[in-house]
Amino acid sequence: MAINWFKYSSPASFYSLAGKMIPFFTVIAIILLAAGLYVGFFVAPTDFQQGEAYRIIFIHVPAAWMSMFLYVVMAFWAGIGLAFNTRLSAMFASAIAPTGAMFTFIALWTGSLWGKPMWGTWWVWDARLTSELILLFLYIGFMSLQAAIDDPRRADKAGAIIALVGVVNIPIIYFSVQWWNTLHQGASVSVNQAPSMATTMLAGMLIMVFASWMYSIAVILKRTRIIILERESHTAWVAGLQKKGTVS
Amino acid sequence: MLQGINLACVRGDRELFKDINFLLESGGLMQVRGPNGSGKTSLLRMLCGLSHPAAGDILWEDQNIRALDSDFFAAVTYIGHLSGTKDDLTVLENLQISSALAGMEISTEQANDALHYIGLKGREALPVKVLSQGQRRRVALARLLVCKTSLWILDEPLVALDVMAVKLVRGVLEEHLQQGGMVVMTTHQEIDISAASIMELQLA
Amino acid sequence: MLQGINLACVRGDRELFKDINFLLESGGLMQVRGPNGSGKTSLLRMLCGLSHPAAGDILWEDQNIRALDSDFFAAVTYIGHLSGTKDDLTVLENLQISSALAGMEISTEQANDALHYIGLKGREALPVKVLSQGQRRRVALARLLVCKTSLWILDEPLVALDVMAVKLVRGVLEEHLQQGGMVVMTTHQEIDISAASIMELQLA
Amino acid sequence: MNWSNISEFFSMGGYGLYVWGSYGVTLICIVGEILLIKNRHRTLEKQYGLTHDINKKETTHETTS
Amino acid sequence: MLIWIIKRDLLLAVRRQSDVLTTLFFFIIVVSLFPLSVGPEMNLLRTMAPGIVWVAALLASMLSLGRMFSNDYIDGTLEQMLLSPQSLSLLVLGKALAHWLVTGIPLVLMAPVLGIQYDLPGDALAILTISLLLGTPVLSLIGAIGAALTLGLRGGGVLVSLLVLPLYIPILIFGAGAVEASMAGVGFDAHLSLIGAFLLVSLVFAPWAAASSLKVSLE
Amino acid sequence: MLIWIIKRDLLLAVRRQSDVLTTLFFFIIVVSLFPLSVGPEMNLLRTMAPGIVWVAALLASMLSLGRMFSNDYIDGTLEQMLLSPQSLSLLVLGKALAHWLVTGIPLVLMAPVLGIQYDLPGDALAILTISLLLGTPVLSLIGAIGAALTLGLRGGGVLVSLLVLPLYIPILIFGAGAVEASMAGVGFDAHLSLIGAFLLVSLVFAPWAAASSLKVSLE
Ligand code: HEM
Ligand SMILES: Nc1ncnc2c1ncn2[C@@H]1O[C@H](COP(=O)(O)OP(=O)(O)OP(=O)(O)O)[C@@H](O)[C@H]1O
Ligand SMILES: Nc1ncnc2c1ncn2[C@@H]1O[C@H](COP(=O)(O)OP(=O)(O)OP(=O)(O)O)[C@@H](O)[C@H]1O
Ligand SMILES: [Mg+2]
Ligand SMILES: [Mg+2]
Repeated sequence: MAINWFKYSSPASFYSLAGKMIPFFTVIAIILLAAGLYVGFFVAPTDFQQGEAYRIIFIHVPAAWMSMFLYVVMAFWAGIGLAFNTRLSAMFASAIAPTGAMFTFIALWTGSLWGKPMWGTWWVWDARLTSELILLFLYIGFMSLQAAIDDPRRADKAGAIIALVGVVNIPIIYFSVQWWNTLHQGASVSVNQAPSMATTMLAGMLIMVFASWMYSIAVILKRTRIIILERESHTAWVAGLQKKGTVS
Repeated sequence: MLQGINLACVRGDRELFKDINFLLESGGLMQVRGPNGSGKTSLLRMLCGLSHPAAGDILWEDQNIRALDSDFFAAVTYIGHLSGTKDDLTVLENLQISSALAGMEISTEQANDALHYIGLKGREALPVKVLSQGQRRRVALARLLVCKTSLWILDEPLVALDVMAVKLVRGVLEEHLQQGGMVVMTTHQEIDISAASIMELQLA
Repeated sequence: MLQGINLACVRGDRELFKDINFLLESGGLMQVRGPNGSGKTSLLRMLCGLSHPAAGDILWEDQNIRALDSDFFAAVTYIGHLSGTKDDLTVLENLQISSALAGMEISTEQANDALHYIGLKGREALPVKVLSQGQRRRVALARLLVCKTSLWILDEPLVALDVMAVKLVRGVLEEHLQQGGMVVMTTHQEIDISAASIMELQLA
Repeated sequence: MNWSNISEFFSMGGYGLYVWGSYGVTLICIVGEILLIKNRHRTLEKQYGLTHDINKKETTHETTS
Repeated sequence: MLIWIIKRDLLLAVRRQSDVLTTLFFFIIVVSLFPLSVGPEMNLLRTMAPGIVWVAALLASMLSLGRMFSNDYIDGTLEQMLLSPQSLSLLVLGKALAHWLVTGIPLVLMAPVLGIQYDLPGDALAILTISLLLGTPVLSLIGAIGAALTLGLRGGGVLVSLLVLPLYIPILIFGAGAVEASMAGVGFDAHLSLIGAFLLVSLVFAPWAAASSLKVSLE
Repeated sequence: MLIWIIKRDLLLAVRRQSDVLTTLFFFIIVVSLFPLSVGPEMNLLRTMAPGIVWVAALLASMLSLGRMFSNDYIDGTLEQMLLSPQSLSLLVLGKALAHWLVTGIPLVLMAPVLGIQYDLPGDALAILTISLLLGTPVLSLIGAIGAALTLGLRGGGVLVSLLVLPLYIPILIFGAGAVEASMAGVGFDAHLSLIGAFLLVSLVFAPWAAASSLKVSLE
C-alpha cells in the first residue's frame, strides 16, 4: 500500500514522520562515513601522479556535488512553496540552505588546499572555482535575505524568488569546465572514461558521496523539525505536544 | 458598499484590535477614533488592501478585496500620513503625475483648477520642497478634487491644515458623500461633517 | 528675555513678513498664528538661530544671538516639524542620545520616567519605526521633560497627538512657564494655556 | 595497507598539512553544524519553558493534525 | 501607465540631475583612477581596459539600484502605485527602463571616450560599446528584482549587492570577454549573442519576478 | 560629547549593520570582480593588485561619505546638534572618527585576505595593510569636509566626489606606491611617512574646515 503523501504535507504529521526517520539516516550516514574513510585511507592506493594529496578527493568531490545538488533541491521546494502556498515546502527550503552553504564552503576550502600542492597556488580565478564562489554568495544571499525579514511568510516568499532566479547559476558551474578551458580538471574522475583512476578510489569516493547524502538528509530533517516548532508554536497541535512533554 | 467582518490586527506581539465589524453603505462616513497607537492607521491600510488582516475579511460589493485586486483599487483613493509627493517636482507636476498613476489622466487646466480651489494659487510652479507643511498636505489632498473613485480612505487629512483649509476639506467631503461616495477617515481634531449616515468606530 | 526687532523674512521672490517686533519675558508664552505658508516655521527657525532674518535683529538677554552663538543654544530647545528621531534606534536610546547631544546626559531611570509620563510605557524598547505617528511625536516631546533650558521653541507640537496627549503637553508647558521659562509656539489647533503673560503674533 | 606506521599516516607523503587541513576543517564544519542545531533546539526548549527531551516519546500525535 | 512612469522618472532625473551625474561620474572616476594607481605602462593598461570598463559599468549600475524603488517607498508614492488599477509588472518594467535610460545610456555613450584613454583599437571600442548597449539593460532588469526584494529591509544596500551580484557576473564575463576576444582576433559573436539571450530572457521574466517581489515587500 | 557622538554612530551602525557591511562588501566585490573580467593570469593580477585594492578602498570610503551627515540632516538631528552648546569641530571630529571605525577599519582588516587572492607576497601584504591603516583615516577626515559642503545640495553625490577626489589622489598614489615599492624591493618608508604627514595635517585642520562648512550648509 502506498504511503499517503498528502497526509505528510501538513507540518504536524511531517513532524512526527521526520522524527522517526532521523535516527535511521543518522545511523546509515555514520556507517557509510566509516566505510568511506576506511576505503579512502587504507584500501585506495597512492596516486602515481599526485601522491597522497589526492586523498582530498574523498571530501572535495562529494562536497562539490552536494553543494550544487542541494541548491537545486532548495530552489525546487521554495518554488513549490511559492506556487502552492504550502508552508512545509518553504520551511524545507530554509532548512536546506545552511547545509548547502556548508558544503559549498567545504568544497572551496578543500579545493584550495588541494590547489596549493597541485597548482602551486591557493586560488586561481578560473571559471569552475569562481562559479563555486558565486554559489556560496547565492546561499549567503538567500539566508541573509530571509534573516533580514521579520515576518516568516514574507521571508519565505522573498527567499523563493531569489532562489529560483539563482538557479541559472547551476548549469554555469557545471558546464564551466567545458565552456572555458581552465586549470580545474573535469575528466580525470569521470565515471565512463576513467582508467586513470583505480576502482577502489572511485568506490571510496562514491561511498563518501552517499554518506554526505545521508548526513544531509538527517541534518535537514532535524532542522525542518525545529523550524516547524518555531513557526507553529501558537497552534493547537504544538500545544498538544507540549502538554505531553514531547516538545520541550 | 464596504464591509468588515471580524477584523483583527496583530503588530509584533501585540494584538491591536479584534472582532471589528462594520458595514459602510453608499453616502456613508465612517470615523475611526482611538488614542495614539490604537491601530487606526493599521486598520485603514488593511481596508485599502495594503496589508492583510490577521483574521477576518474585507468585502467590497460583497466580494473579498483580495480576490478583486485591481478592480478594487480602481475604486479607492488612499491618502495616508505620507503624502506621496515628490520634493523635486513642482506642485502641478505632482498632481498630474499622481493622478495619472492612479489611472486618471488630467489636463493642465483641470489640475490648475483643483490647485486654485485648494488654495495653492501662485504656487503651481514651485517645487514641493519649498512649500510649508500645510501647503504640502494640500497638494496631496488636491487629488481628491480630481479623482473619480467612490471610496476615500483618509488618514488624518487635517493635520497641519489651517482653519480655512479644514473648512474647505469639509466641503469637499460633504459633496462627495452627497453624490453617493463613501469616506473612511481618522482625525484627532473635531470636525462635523453632515452625511446621510455617520458611523463611529472606536478602537481601544 | 527674547526680543525681536523689525524682523523680516524673504523666501524666493516672496516677502513673507516684515517689521515684526516683540518682547518675550520670563514666564511668557508667545503664540505665532497665521494661515498655511504665512511664515510661522520660517520665523521660528530664525528665532532659534537656524536661519538668519533678511532684516532686523534677535536679542537674547539684550545680546544679538549671532554673537552669543553656543551660549544661546545652551538655553534653547527647538522641536520642529521633523522630529529628529532615528527610526532604527529604540525609543529609550533616542531620548538618551538626543538629550546627551543637547548637552544634557540623563540616566536610564530619568529617561524611563519621562517616557512613562508621556505615555510610552511598554514601548521603551521598540525601534521608533514601528511606532504610530502620535507615538513618534511623543518621543520627540519627551525631550521637554528632561531638558533644563529656559526657552522652548515648538513648531506645531500638537500635530498627531490624541486628546489625552494634548492635555499632557499643556500641563508640561504650564509648569515650565510657571517656573519662569519661555515658550514660543505655533499651532492650528485651539489650546488654552494659562501663563503669566500671553502674546499672540499674527502673521499675514 | 598503505601505511607502515602512524607517523607515516599523519605525514601523508609530505602532504599532511593539506590533507589533514581539509579533513579537519570538514570535521569542524560538521560538528559546528550539529552544535548549532542543538543550540537552536535548546533555545526553543527554553522558550517553551520545559526541559523534556524532544525525541523521547512522540508516538501518538499524528492524530492531532 | 508605462509612459507615465518613464516620463515621471526621467523628469525626476532631469530635475535632480544628480542621479545621472553620480552614476556617470562614478564610472569615469573608477576607470580613470586605475592608471594612477597601477602605473602608466600602456601595454598593461590596454590588456586591463575591457575588464576595468566593464567592472566600472557594473558597479555604477549596481550602486544606483538602491534608488530604483526606495525613494518612492519612503515618501509613500509606491503605496499609491500599488493601489493603482494597472498591472504592476508594467510599472516595474517602466521603472527598470527609466533606470536604464538614466544610468545605462550615459555609460554606453561615455565608454568609447574612456576606451580611447586606454589606447584601445577601433574595433575593440565598437565591440565595447555594443556589449555595454546589450548588457546594461540586463543589469537594470535583474537589479530591479534585487531592489524590490530588499525594499525597506535593514541593510538593504548590502543585501541588494549580495543578491544581484552573482547574477551579474555572467554578463560581466561575457561582456569583457567579447572585447578581449575581438582584441585577440578571435570571434566575439558567441559572447555577444549570449548577452543578447540574457537580455531577452530577463526582459520576459524580470518584470514579473520584480513585481511579485514588490508585492511581497509591501505586504 | 565626542564619546556620545561616536557611541551613537557606532550604535546606529550596529543596529543597521548595512553601513559597515555595504562598504566592506563593496570593497570585496570590487577587488574580486577584476580577475573575472581581466582574466586569470596570475602575473598580471599580481602587478595590478596594490592599485586595485587601493582604488577599491578609496571608492568604498568615498561612497559612504554621503551618509556621514545626510541621515542626520534629513531627520532633523543635525539641526539639534547645531543647537547644542558644544563645539562643532569636536562633533565633526567625532563623526569622522565614527565613519572611519565603521568603514575604514573593516577595509584594513579585510585587505590582507584579498591580497592573498592576488597571490601577493607576505611583506607586500604587510605594507598594504599599514598603508591602508594610515591612509583610510585621512580619507574619512577629508571626506567630512566634502560631505559637509554638499549637504542637502542637489546632486550632492557627484559634488562630493568631485570635491574630495582631487584631495584623495595623492593618498592613492602614495598608498599604492608604497606597496609597489616594497614589491619591487625599493624603499617604501618615504611613501608611508608622507601618508603619516597627511594624517597629522588633516587631523588638525579637517574638523575645523568641516565644521565651518556645516554652518554654511545649514544656514
Ligand atoms: C577552490 C578550489 C576548487 C573548487 C571551488 C572546486 C570546485 C569543484 C566543483 C564544483 C566540482 C564538482 C563539479 C563536477 O563534478 O563537475 C569539483 C570536482 C572536482 N574537483 Fe574541484 N575545485 C577546486 C579545486 C580542485 C583542485 C585543486 C583539484 C585537483 C587538483 C580538484 C579536483 C577535482 C576533481 C577531480 C573533481 C571531480 C570532477 C568530476 O566530476 O569528474 N578541484 N570541484
Ligand atoms: N513590532 C511591534 N511590536 C510591538 N508593537 C508594535 C510593533 N509594530 C507596531 N506596534 C504597535 O502597533 C501600533 C500601530 O498603531 P497605528 O499606527 O495603527 O496607530 P494609530 O491608531 O494610527 O495611531 P496614531 O493616532 O498615533 O496615528 C502602535 O501602538 C505600535 O506601538
Ligand atoms: N523659493 C521660494 N519661492 C517662493 N516661495 C517660497 C520659496 N521658498 C519658500 N516659499 C514660501 O515660503 C513659505 C514658507 O512658509 P512656512 O513654512 O514658514 O509656513 P508656515 O507658516 O509654517 O505654514 P504651515 O502652517 O503650513 O506650516 C511658503 O508659503 C512657501 O510657499
Ligand atoms: Mg496613525
Ligand atoms: Mg510650518
